[in-house]
Amino acid sequence: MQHEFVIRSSKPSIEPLRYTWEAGVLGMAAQSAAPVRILRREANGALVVLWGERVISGIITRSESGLVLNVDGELFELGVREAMLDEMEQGLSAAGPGGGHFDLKSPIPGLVKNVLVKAGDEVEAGQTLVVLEAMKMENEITAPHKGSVDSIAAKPGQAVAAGALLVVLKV
Amino acid sequence: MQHEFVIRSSKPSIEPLRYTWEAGVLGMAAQSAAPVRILRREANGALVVLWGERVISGIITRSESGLVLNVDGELFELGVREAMLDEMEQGLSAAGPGGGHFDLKSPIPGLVKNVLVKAGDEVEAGQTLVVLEAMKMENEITAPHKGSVDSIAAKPGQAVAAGALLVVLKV
Amino acid sequence: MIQSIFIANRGEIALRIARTARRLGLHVCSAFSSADAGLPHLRLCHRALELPGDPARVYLDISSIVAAAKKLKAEAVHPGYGFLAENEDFAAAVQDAGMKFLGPTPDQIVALGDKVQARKAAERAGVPTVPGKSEAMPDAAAALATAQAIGFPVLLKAAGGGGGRGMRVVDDVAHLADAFNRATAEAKAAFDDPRVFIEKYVARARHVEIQILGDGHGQAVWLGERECSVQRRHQKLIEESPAPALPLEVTEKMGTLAAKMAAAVNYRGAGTMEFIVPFGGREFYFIEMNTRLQVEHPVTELCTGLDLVEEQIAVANGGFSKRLQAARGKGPGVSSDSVARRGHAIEARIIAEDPEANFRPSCGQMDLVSWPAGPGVRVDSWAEAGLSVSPYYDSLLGKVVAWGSDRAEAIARLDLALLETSIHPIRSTAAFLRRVIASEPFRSGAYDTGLLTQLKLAPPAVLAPELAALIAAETQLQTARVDTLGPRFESRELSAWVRSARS
Amino acid sequence: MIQSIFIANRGEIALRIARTARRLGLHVCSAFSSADAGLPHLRLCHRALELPGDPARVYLDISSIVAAAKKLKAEAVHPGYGFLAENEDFAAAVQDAGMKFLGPTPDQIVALGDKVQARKAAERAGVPTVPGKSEAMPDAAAALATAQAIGFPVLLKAAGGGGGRGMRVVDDVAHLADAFNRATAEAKAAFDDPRVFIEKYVARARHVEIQILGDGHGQAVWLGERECSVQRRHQKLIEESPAPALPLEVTEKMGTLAAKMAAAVNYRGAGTMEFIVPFGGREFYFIEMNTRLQVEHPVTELCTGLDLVEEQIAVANGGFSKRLQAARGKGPGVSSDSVARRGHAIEARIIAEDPEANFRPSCGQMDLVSWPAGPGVRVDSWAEAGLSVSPYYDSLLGKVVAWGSDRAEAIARLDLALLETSIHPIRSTAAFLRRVIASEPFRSGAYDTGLLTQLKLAPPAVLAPELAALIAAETQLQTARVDTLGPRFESRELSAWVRSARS
Repeated sequence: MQHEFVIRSSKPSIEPLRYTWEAGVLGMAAQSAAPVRILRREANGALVVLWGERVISGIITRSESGLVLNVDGELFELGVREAMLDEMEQGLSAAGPGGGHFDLKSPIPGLVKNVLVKAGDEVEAGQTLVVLEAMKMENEITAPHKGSVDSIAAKPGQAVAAGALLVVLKV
Repeated sequence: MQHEFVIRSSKPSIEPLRYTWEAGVLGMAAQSAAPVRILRREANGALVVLWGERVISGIITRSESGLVLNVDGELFELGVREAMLDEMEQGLSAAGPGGGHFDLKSPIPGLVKNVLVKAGDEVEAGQTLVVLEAMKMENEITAPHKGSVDSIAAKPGQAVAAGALLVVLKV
Repeated sequence: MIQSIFIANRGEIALRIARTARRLGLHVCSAFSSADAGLPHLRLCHRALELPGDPARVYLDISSIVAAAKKLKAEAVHPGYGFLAENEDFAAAVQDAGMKFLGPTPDQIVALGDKVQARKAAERAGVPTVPGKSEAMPDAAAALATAQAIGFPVLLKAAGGGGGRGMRVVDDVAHLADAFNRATAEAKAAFDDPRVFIEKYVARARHVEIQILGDGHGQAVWLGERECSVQRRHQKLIEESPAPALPLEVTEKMGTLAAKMAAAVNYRGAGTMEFIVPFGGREFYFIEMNTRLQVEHPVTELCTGLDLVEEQIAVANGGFSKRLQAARGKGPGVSSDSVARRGHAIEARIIAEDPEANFRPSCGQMDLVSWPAGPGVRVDSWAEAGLSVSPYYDSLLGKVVAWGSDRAEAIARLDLALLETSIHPIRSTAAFLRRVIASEPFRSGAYDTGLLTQLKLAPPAVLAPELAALIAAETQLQTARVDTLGPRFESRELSAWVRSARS
Repeated sequence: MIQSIFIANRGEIALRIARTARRLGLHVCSAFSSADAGLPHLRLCHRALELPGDPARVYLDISSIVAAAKKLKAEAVHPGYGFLAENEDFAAAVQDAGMKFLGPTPDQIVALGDKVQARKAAERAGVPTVPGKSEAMPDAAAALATAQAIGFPVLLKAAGGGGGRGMRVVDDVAHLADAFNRATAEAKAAFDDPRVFIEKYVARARHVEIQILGDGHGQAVWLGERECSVQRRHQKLIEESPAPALPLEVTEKMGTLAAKMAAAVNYRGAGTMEFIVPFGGREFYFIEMNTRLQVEHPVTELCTGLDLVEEQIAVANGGFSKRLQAARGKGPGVSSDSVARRGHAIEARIIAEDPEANFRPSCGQMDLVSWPAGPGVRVDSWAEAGLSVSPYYDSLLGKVVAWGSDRAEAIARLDLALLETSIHPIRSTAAFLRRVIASEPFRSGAYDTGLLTQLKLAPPAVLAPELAALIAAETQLQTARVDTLGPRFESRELSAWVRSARS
C-alpha cells in the first residue's frame, strides 16, 4: 500500500518536498517513480543509494530536532512525516491552539496496541496517546498540541484503517 | 602492587617480552620505568599512548587467538598473560600432559567469588575452575590442561594472596 | 646540522612541519594542551609532553614552551604560524636557551613586524608603499594634517598588529578626529600599542603577496606571488598562484623588490611581503611583512616543487638546500633571484564555521571526516573522525589545495576536491567555497577584496528530489529487519521526531 | 565532443577515471557487480546499474557491459586496465554499438597485443628486439634449431598472453623439448592459444617501459620512462621515473623509437612499450606493448603534470589536449616528440596480501583504513573503513605515489607516506615495501628484476618494548571505569584469551 510523506526543512521559507513510497518504490511529482536501493550505509551516517539508475550519496544523522542531511557539503535540517499527520499539524498550526476540537486519526492501517489516556486527561504536545502496531513495529501516535482528551474512539486489539478516528482532543 | 606480564608472539621463534605494571607505571629490563598515558583510543582499534615522553601509536584489535597489534604497518599476533600463569603453562607444556599433579595457584591477590568444580570432576583445558574478584573485575582462573580435580583449596568468600593454592589437578 | 626539532604549535601546521621533519630524518618532538592529546601530529612525534594549564593559553606561554623544548632535548624550534610565531621575545628565549629559532632573528621580527618600521624598510629598499606617512601620528591634529596632505579617503592603521583591529577608513575631515581616537583605543586594547599611522585608502584593491626566503647572510630569493583577495573580514579563504590578473612583468618587479628588501636586512628564513594592487591597475604598494610561514604556503610549494619547511631548516643549518640552488635562476621571467615554477595552484581553507550563520564557529565532535585525494590534490589537515573541534583555537580544519597545468584545470580539480570533502555534523566552508570558485568574478580572475561582500552566494533554496531518496532509504532502513541488511547496517533507535513521523 | 562516459571497471582505477571525467564536466556512469555496491567510485557516478550474476565474471561479459553502457546513454567507454581493456572483441562491440572506445582500435589491439606480431612491428619500426625469432615455433624440433641458432640460455614465451604463464627459461639442449611441450600446453590452457616463440634469455635485466600517446592520425609523443624492476613473480610492486640508472641519452633513444613505432601504426590513445635492459648495460630490447592505461601511470602524471585519462578522452575527441600541446617539445633532452618533465616520482602498490606468508591474499572487512597525505604525496585507492576485500578480484587496495625534486626526496617522502598508511586487520604490502625502498640496492638504484628474490627482508624478529606500552594501555583500558575515559572509549568485552591472561 502506498504511503505519502512530507519532508520539511527547519527553514520555513523552503518549500516542503512530498513523495510517495510503495513497496520500495519512490515517486514524486515531475519525477518518474523508481525503486530505491541502498548501496552503502555506514554507522557514521554515510549513505549511498540508487534511485532507479541515479546514484545519490549523502550523510544522514539525527539531531534533537530531526534529521541532519549532508549532500555535497550542504547541510539540511529536516523532518519527515506521513502526509496526513503533516496536514493535521499544519492545519492546527495555522488555526493556532485553543478553541475547538481536534480529531486525531490513524495515519496508517494497523492494530491498536494500547490506549494510554482516558477522557478528561490533560495532555501535553508530543505525549503518546495511542500505540499502533503496523509494519511489524510499534508506532506512537502523539498529541500534536496541548489540550485535554474529549473522547476515545479506539480500543486495544481493534484493527483500524488509515484515517480512522482514534481520539478527539479539546485544544 | 606490582604485576608482571609476559607477551608472547604467535611465532614461537620470537622471544617473549616481559614487563611490570604498577599503578600505571610500565617497567621493563633495560628501559626506565615510566607511566603510560592514553592519548587517543578509537573504536576501530587506533591507539596512541605516551610512555614517559615517548609517543607510541598502533592499532590493536582482538582475534580468536589473542590480540592483533599493528605498529607501523607490521602486524603481530600476540597473547599477554600474568607471568606466573605463563610460567605454569610453559612448564606444563614442556613437561607434556599426563602423569602427575598440577597446583593451580592464584596469580593475583583477590577474593574468591566462586568455585565451579568439586573433587573428582573431569575438566577440559580452558574450563573455568575458580572466579576471583580483583581490580574490580571478575577474573576466571581456567584449567591449563585436560585432567581431573584432585582437591580444592579455596572456598567462596576467602581472600587469597598471589601464589595461594586454589585447586590441585591430576593431569 | 640540526638533529632534533620541537614543534611549538598544533593542528594542521604541526602535522605539516612534522612530515617534513620526519622526511628529513630528524627527531621530532612537541608539547600539547590538555585539549589536544588526540591530534594526529603527535603520532609523527617521537617524544611529547603535556603543557598543563588552561588550553586556551598554554601555547602562548613562552617559558613553559621553551622549558618543554629543552626537556625534550630539541636543537631547533619551529613556531608554525599564529601563537608565538612572530613574537620576538619567544625567538630570543629560544636562542638564549641554546636552540635555533626557525624564523628570523628577534631584531628582524621587531624591525619588519612593526608596520611603521616595515614601511620605512620598504622605502629604504625602493619598494613602493601606499601614499601616506611612515610615522605614528602623535595626536588627532597631526593625523588631520597628514590626511589632508594625502587626500581623503584615508586609512588609519595600527602599527603594532593586524587582523583589521585598530583599522578605520575615513572619508572626510569631519570624521577624522573621532576615528583616530577610536583606532588608537582599539590598537591599545588589542596590541598593547596605541600607535596609529595613516595611508591613502585604496577602495578596490587586490591583495597580492610575495613569498621570499633569506639565507640570513644577505642572499634572498622570491618564490612567486600569491593572490589572496578572497577574504571575509580580513581573513583569507582562497589563495592562488600565479595571480590571475597580473602580467609577469608586474609580479617580477614586485618579487625582485621584495627579495631586495629581504636581502638588505640579511633576512633569515621564510617571509611574505604583502602588497595591495589597485583593481585593474598595474601599480603596487607594500603594506606589511609577515615574518613566518603562511597558512597558504602550499600554493607556492605546488608551483615551485620546493618544501618551505625544509628550506627553513636548511637556512638554520647554514644556507638554502641544494634543491633550491638547482631551481634558482630558472624562474619564468628574467629575474635571477627567482626559481622555476610550473602550473597553477589554488588553496581553499576548510574552516569549522557556518557560512549560512554569518560564519559562526561550529564546535563539537566530528563523526565523519573524509578528505579528497587523486590527481593534482594535496590536503594538509588535522581533522579526523572521532576528534572534536574545540572552542580554544582557530577553527581551520585543513586546507584543500589543487594544482593544474593551468588555472582552468586547477579550478576544476578544486571544485571536485571540495565536492569530495565531507565533514559531518560540524559545519564547514567547503560547499560555500565551491560556490565562490563557481562565481563569474572568480572564474574570470577579475575580483578584488570586495568579492565576498558583493557575491550573493545563497545555499540551495529548494529541497532537491534526491533528498527524498536518501530519506526514504533511511526510513526504510529503520523498518527493515536488520538481518536482511547485513551486519554492517546498525539498527539504531529513531529519534522522537522521526518516530512520530512514521506513526 | 564526448558528453558522457561509461567506466567498464571497478576499484581504484574506476575512481581515478571518474575523477578526471567529473573534472571535465562529463556525465559519468558505470555498472557494478553484486560484490561492489559499496565502492567509492559509484559516489562520483551520476548513474549506475548492477550487473547481475557471478561477481567473478560480470566484468568480463562483453554483451552485458555494452548493454549497460547503452542503457545508461554513454557516448564513450573507458575500459581501465585488466578485465576487457585489451580485448579486441570488446573494443569492436563498443564501437559497433555506436560508442567510442577510449583505447586503440580493435586492429591495433590485435596487431600490438600479440607478442609475435608486436615484435614484427617493432622490427619494422627499427626498434631493437631481444635476439630471437619473431615466429611461433611449429614444433619442438624447430624450437631446438632456433634455440641453437640464438645460443642458450633461451626464453620460451607464449605469444598470446603474459603474466609468466607459458614462460620457461631453458639452459641447455637437453631440457628444450620438454620445456617447449610444457610451455605450449600452459599457453593453450591459459590463453586458448598454444603459440610459443623463442628469445635469448637475459639473466640480469631491468624492466623499463615508455609511456606513449598516439592521436590516431599518425602523431605520437612519449612521456618519459618508468623503471619497473621491483617485481614479485612478474607482478610489479614499485615503479619510478626517471629510471635511476639509465642516462638520458639511452631513455631518449628508447622513447623516440617507441613514439616512432606508435606513429607508424597510427596508434590511438595511451600505450606502453616494455623493454628489457641488461643490468649495467645501455642497450635495450623491446619485449611487448600494453595497449591500455597502466596501473603505474600516476608516476608519469606527477613528472609531466599531464592527466593521461584526459588525454585519452581528448584523443577520442580528435587530438591531444592543449595542455599536452603546450608541454610538447619541451622535454629534458633533445627529442622533439617528448614533453616537459620535473622531478622524480615513485609508486608503491598497496596490495591486500601477506608478505610474510608468501603473499597470500588477505580477504575480509577493513576496520581501519588511513591513507597518507601532505606535501608530494598522491594516493589513488578504493579502500575505505567498512568495505571488504573480496576474493573475486585482484587485491590492489591502492597506490601511494610520492613526488620529489629529486630521487632522494621522493624516496624519503614515500617512506613516510608508507609509514602513514594504515590498513587493519587486513594484511598489506605497505610495511614490506618500506623495507624494500630502505634496502641498499634500491637506494643506490643498482637493482634488477631479481631484487626481491635476492633481498632478505625479514619482518621484525623481536618484540619491541613499545609493543608493551600499547598492550599495557589496552589492558588498562579494560580495567578502568569507562566514565574516566570519556565517551569516545568504548568498553569492549575481552576475548577469552585476554580474559584468561589477566586472571
